[in-house]
Amino acid sequence: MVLEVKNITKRFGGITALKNISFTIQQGEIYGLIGPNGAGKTTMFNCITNIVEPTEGEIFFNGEKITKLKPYKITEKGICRTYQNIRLFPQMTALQNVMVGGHSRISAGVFRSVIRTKSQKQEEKLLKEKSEELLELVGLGQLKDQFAENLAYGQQRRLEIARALASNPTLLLLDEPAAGMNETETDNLFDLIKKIQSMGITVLIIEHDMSLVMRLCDRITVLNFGEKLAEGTPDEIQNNEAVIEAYLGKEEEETIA
Amino acid sequence: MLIEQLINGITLGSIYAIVALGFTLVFGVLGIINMAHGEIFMVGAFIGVLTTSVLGWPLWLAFLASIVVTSLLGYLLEIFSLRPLRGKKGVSHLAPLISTIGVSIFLENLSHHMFGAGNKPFRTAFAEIRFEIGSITIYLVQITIFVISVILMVGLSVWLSKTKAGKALRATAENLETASILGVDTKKIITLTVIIASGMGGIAGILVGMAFNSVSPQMGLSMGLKGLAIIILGGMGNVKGAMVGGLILGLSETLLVAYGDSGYRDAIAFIMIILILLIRPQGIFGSKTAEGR
Amino acid sequence: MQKYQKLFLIILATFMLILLTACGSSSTSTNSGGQSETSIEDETSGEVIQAKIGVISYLSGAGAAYGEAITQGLKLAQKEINEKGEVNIELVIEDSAGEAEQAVNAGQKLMADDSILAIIGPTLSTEFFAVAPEADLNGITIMGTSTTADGIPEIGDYVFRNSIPEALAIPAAMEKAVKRTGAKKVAIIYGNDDAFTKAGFEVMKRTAEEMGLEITTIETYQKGQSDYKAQLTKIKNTNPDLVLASALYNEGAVIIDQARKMGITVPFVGGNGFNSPQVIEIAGDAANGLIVGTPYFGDSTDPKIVEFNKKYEEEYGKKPDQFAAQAYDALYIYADALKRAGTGEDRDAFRDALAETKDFEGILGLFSFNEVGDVVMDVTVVEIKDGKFVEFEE
Amino acid sequence: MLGELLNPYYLQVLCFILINIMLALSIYVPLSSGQLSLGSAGFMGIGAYTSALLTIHYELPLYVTILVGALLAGVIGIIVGIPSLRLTGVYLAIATLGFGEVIRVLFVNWESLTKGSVGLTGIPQLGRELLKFAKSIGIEPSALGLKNNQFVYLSLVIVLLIIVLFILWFVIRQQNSRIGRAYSSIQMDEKAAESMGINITYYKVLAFAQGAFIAGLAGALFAHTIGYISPSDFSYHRAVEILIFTVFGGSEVIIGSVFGATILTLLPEVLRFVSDYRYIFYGIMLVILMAVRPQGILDLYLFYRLKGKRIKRGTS
Repeated sequence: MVLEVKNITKRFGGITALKNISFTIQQGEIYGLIGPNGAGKTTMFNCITNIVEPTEGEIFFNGEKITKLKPYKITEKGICRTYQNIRLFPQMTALQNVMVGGHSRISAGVFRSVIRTKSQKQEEKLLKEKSEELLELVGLGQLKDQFAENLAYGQQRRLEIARALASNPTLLLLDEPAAGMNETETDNLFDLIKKIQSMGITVLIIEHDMSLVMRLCDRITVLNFGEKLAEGTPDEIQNNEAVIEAYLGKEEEETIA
Repeated sequence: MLIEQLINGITLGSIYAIVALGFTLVFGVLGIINMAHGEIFMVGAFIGVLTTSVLGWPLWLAFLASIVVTSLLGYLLEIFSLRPLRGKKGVSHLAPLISTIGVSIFLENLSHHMFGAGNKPFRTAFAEIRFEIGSITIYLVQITIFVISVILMVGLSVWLSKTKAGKALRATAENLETASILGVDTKKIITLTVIIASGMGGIAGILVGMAFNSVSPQMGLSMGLKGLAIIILGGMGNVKGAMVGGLILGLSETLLVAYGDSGYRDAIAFIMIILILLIRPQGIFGSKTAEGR
Repeated sequence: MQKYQKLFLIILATFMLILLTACGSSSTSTNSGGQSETSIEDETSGEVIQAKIGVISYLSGAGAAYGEAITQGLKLAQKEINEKGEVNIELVIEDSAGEAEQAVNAGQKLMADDSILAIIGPTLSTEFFAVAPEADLNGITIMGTSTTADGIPEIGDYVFRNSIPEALAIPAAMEKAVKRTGAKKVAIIYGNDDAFTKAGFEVMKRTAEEMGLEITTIETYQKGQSDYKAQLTKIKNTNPDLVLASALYNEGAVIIDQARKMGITVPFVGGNGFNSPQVIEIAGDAANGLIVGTPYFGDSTDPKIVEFNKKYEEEYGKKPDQFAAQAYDALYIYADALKRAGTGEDRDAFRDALAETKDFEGILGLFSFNEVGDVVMDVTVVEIKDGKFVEFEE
Repeated sequence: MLGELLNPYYLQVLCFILINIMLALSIYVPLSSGQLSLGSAGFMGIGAYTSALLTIHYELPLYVTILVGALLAGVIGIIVGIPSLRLTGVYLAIATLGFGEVIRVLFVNWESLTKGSVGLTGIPQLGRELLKFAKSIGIEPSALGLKNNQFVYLSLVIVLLIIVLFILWFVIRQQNSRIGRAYSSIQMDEKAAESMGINITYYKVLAFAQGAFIAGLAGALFAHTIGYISPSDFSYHRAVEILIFTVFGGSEVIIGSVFGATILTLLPEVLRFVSDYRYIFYGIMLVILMAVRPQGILDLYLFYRLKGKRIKRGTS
């Protein structure tokens, strides 16, 4: 059990964004989080990474409680995420972006960085090599010296994934990675996520592209208006009455086709 | 003595409030700090001196002239130093700050050349009218300043909430893009905002001239810094906050002098904002979302 | 392509700036006083003493008015001196903008030029404190014409001033004022963020204590303030017999105006910096009752001063103030020392000659240096009466 | 020829250029982590007064007092930096500007220590101390073909130059490391940086304190260069001047600060001939610069192009 979300509730003022949500993710799974807009999916991500603090409930990562930890500590523990509305560092090159992702995996402080001790040089070299590998993995090897802001949309999405991978996560949170991508790009993304899974990384994914979700995920939780509607394998979800009624019903034609 | 000092404090505070209203309007709509506002205020005061003392115009005409000139300055400020920066890529929040600092340096030094570095007297018969109640003397000017500041604040609030232009302005303040989609001519609204804010600076300038008989090119700087402190105190972009913040600062400066050490008078504005930023960063009246830009 | 053009233009502009820097360092405004033709002739005949005097003055920024008066006073004196023909002085004028750093830069520029014999200025005490030690160490004479703070001539052997220090001006005024009014209680107001007014305040406080006066309250104000009512209300409530105000005339005039409006009717005693016709212009009738000690009384009937006023007005179209008068005298004192030194090239000889100045008769009266290079002269006490400066009568 | 180049005037101007470069860097470093701090004038004052008072009252060696001055500024930087974390953008700018003003008012009013607005005179000048030292170990300037005065300023310039080069070396190395990447990422997107595992509290306070330290160091060196300090040296105008150095030169790259400080220190010297109008000109120049090139004269793209990498500024 990599992640255990236990009775999470989040209220903003009078609005309840998440209501008593629980689910667990097993090692090596690709786990989907779906639901209509405003269902509370991104809020769930924010609670896991503690960018917003849950009002009630607890979250355990590898058996350890992480609910009150600072976001950077959570990343150090091995959870890293991407954003729905891409949040790269625009005036850094692709390579630099990925290297920032590796921040928590190296340790040089001010002194060692300035003096450039042997160990510092070594870890920088390793980080750079690894970052370049990751860029190759997401297919951006040629563009490593381009500023992030100058990359195409799909490239930026993939760069964000590479950046998150640089932190050596055990659990990767992807927030709508396929948004705005065409079919070929989505297929490439499918392969990429499968590859990431094969590297032993557990993936939690929010996605609107139902065909991708159904092909990709091992298990899925459906949220609706902050409440958990259903949980199960893609087959179970596709056949769940409540889900079809609340969510899939009107979109069934185009998404399952 | 307390009553006299309170009157002093309210007079000073009312002037601070009018200056702060100009700051807060521009900040509310454009999200920038207009560092040239203090100098526009100073120019307003000089126009008052020029028209009354030199040309011998009546006071109401001086007011009008001052408002016209400062509004024009506001228009020029918008055209030359704010508009070119808007919507440009790579423009940080530093750019308008520096650009308006440039305008303030320009205006201050221009005034040195045009009016000389010294204080200019501002003499009107109106400033001599006074009432004596017991041992306390109140000047009509002091009452006028307070009344004008209240009128401006109430007028501005009503205008913002009731009129079409005011609503358009608030929509622009809320979100520039949305407002323009909704058919608001945001360019016109922004220009109007800067003009109104500058015109109020002009009013404040002429009032200071009348109340204290002291107009000099350097007066813009300290007033500008105080104005900045007040809008943080009251809450950025908040009309009521500017008024209350101004009065609080005016009173606390006066009371500090009366019962404390006058040497720290210039620091109190900043000590207050440092405290308020730490306790309640959004200011006294600011909404929570105002925190951090 | 447009982007490259813009970039190119910017780089070009930058290089031009740098180029300008390289060439511009020689652009000093020299002024030979319109007598250069005759002076060349004189030089060949070997009678005229040639000298180059460096001037550091506050010519741009908030206090430019002071620097302007000083340079005008100097230029007027230069013209007259050169016309007489015994000495030919060339002035090399540098701006300090009222900032210590720029004053030091200007000072270094002048000191590094071996042809410069001595320096006049800079204008402010804060600038002077930064420049004078350098000058002293470089062995070049420096004289302040408007620097009144304590401790200035004590900086070194080469440091002088002809501006009357507050330590002379204020006690003279206070003594006379107290004598006439029989005052027992005084209130003090001063600008505490300015070296000049702060120094004046210290003299006031010391003198008041020495004279056994009760100080009812001490109030301060800061630059750029226009509202003094809070301080004045406090002063009013302590019912002083005199108000001692160490202020420059700009602020001082406004203070006295607001005080009168508030019903403070007692006389004000001010220092050197409070002495200006501007006070009457700004404060009007409210200025009546201001008593100041000064080396220079502009409305005096002394023929020398009348003559000076006339010449100054002809030249510049306005009445001189004490800054112009002190600068005017300063150059005459330099010229006098030059004559006695007999050469315009030996910095040390000039210093020694200057130090020996005794009972020099200038428009400010009889002038001598004491052993440290400070002013020895009589102080005139004047007061404003019916909208005019008149000599103080006991 | 050499004697001409060693003109104390040029050397003195050079000293101020070097000090101003340090001051520009003291704003650049916090800015590189996204914090616009206008407190440099205040920190500069702390460094200057600390070092000056220590030398005057305790006659400690200058290298000790200068370091103590800088360290004290750095420590106060930490103390101010921690609560300032809650503030961003213009709020931080105004609060730090306010801090500077409060410090200045404190210098004015704390008369027993600072002598108020009259200022501190007789601060030992670094170059002259070096001359004394050189003489004490038997080196006569004349042996090097220098006049005493030339030695004083030349040694001062050399010391300042070494310090500036060291700071530049330090900042550039730091920038191209884990720390520098953390700073830039916080500047560009604080939230994203935090979820990349960066302890933003630590790095923001670190950058703030580094800026304060550099400003304090510059202040202490300023005091021992000019020999006289008063509170008006550390006013609002100074804060704005320092900000303009950095923004004019270009706040995105370190070389921008160096460039801006150099040009703008020379400018008043160059413009001596238009002295009356130079500040009017200065104001207009700032407005035009912001309209044409809001990122400053030098920017990241120019910087990369100079390094031979082909990058174009995006249009999106």
